[in-house]
Amino acid sequence: MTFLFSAFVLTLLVVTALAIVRTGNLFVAIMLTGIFSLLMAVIFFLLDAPDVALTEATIGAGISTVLFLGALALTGEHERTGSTNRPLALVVVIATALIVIYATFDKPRFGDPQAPVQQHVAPWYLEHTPESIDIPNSVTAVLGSFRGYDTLGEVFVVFTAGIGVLILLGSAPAMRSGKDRTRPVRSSEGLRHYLIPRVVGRFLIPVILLFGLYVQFHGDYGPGGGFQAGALIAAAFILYALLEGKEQALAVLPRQVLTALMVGGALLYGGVGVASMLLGGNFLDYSVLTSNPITGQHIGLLLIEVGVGATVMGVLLSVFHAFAARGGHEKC
Amino acid sequence: MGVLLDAISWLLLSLGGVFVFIGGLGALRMPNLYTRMHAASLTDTMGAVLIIVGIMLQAGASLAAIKLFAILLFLLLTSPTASNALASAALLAGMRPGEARTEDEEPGK
Amino acid sequence: MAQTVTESRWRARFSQLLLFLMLAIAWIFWSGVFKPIPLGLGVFSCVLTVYLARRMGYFDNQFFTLRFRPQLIGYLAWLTREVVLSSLDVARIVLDPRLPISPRVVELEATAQHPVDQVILGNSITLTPGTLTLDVHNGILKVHCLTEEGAQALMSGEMNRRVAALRGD
Amino acid sequence: MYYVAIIATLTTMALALIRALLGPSVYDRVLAVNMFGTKTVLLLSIIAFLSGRPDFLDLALAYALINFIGVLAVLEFFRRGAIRKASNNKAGD
Repeated sequence: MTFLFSAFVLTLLVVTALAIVRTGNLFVAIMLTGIFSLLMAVIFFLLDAPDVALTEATIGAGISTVLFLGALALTGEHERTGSTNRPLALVVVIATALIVIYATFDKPRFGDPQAPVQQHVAPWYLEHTPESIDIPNSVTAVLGSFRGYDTLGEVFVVFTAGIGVLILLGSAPAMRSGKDRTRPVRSSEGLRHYLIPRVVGRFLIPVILLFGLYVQFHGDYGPGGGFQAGALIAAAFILYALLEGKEQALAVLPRQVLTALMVGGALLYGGVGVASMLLGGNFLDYSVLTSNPITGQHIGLLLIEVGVGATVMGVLLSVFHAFAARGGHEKC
Repeated sequence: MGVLLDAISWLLLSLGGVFVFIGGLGALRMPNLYTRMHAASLTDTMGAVLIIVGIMLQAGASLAAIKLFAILLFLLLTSPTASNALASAALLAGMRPGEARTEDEEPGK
Repeated sequence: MAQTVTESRWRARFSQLLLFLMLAIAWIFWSGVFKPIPLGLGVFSCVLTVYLARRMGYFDNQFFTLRFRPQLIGYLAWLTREVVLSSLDVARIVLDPRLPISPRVVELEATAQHPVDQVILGNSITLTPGTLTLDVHNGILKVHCLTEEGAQALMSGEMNRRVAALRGD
Repeated sequence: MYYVAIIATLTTMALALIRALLGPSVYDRVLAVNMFGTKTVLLLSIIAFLSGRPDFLDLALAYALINFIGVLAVLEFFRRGAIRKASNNKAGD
């Protein structure tokens, strides 16, 4: 039955993807991308990967639409039909697709117990999670501890992406510095005149914040962790910025704080690694952090997850504000 | 008692499925945006309530039931809000509710 | 003057405590893990959320009065009945091959004065299939109705009156 | 019996997708995305329960909480567009 459902959802996914390629209206493409993301989350869920599905949910449900719309406000509505060589592009795509399809013939069948991945590392991780880390969610154990290097790399990828966007957009229309924060905020900002979104949004913001923190600290027990939590908390602040205007949002969390979160998170992650080296272990070997290796693992995981969350949240909000600052420039 | 509870929950789940489907059908059949939103709200309220209450009966008194209740509560808060925001956006762009059909128009131009 | 300042500060403190308690209850029900470290983190999270809410200006004015009103239960029961009845109506319309709709827009003046009550009214109208709140402005609700009968039922003002009665105490 | 609800939800997702493809206006597409979001919440709740792991309900909860931010962003986008258009018209006079 799961197979049938997956096949159906995958079909919808292909239809959506084709429609995204076909449409010339970029706004429509953004909306279809939202549907694509929802379908991806369902697929991940059906394939029993709730951690990934939660990431897709938190990023795809709100934030990516907001960021895409922010980018769209800076450009035109319509795709420019370029003078590119279409037949050549088609040939390249078809050739690549054929190669990829050919390569899949060598892959083991879906869920095959004899597949190499089920024989070597995966059982080792599952076996050693209870005895050396002792947390219920082995995905977090693998991400945070066994393969801590990879996650560190991912954090720096996010960090670099954030820096890149800030270099491209960040120097835009000078935001007012902290001194003249007392200037009255323009009343035209945000959705203040829309009573229903404003009241419901105000009610939900603390709930979303708390849920984000819950996801942050419960990565050990269920799906979740720093990436998803960072996105959820960023979503709460983006909601606030939409409702009350971006200047009000910047007064709550100034740019300097966002930059500090972005840098501090990455530094915290690396710092835990260095600390474990200084205490006589390997880089990112949390067992040496305290006298009891398992407690050390718990503390190490907690700290690096906080680092991941801070970086992700800082980057997402900085990017959002960079776009919003550009978009707001034209109208005044 | 258990059998009765199962029967009720199955009835609710099936009814919820029917309402969700009718709502989807209505969103296709209705002539313009605002009338389609009425059909969509059918799936958002009746469909969602019936299905989630159906699962809640299966869950019994557990943390899962409370989480499901939270999901239902937030759905019932956010979905009318989203509908209202969408209707406001459409009104803002000058889409008149009275028109029988709405043409494909470009946003923000 | 000084007295009112301290009074409003106490009221703000009380609201903060109430928000903290609500968040703590939510945390316990979501988490279901009763070990010292997660519980400690829970307390930390709730405090952080209340702090951020304060920075966002949640307690500066009395926009939200966190107060349980017993009338709410009666209202919810009535609303459920309305939703079920109008859902059946809309379902019948959708399944009818002739699609008998007569859409129209009506304007309804909210009897309730408080913005939160007006939002409750607006969202109740949207939740009821067949009626859709387009806009709320200065206490006037612009409502799109799927059928003529729906518009008349709305204008008879039953829901309006019940929402206005919510705050009466 | 979960399957009835799952199949109905999936079918409605397909119907919503058709609405998203047909349009005709951009708002119809936003409506379709919104419908899709609610259907995803329902689907995830059912599957989480069907597969016997209710702690996965966190996902549905996350969607239920933040899915409407996208629609609010759409409203803000059009509001800004309308303001920009108005100020351009004024400048043109």
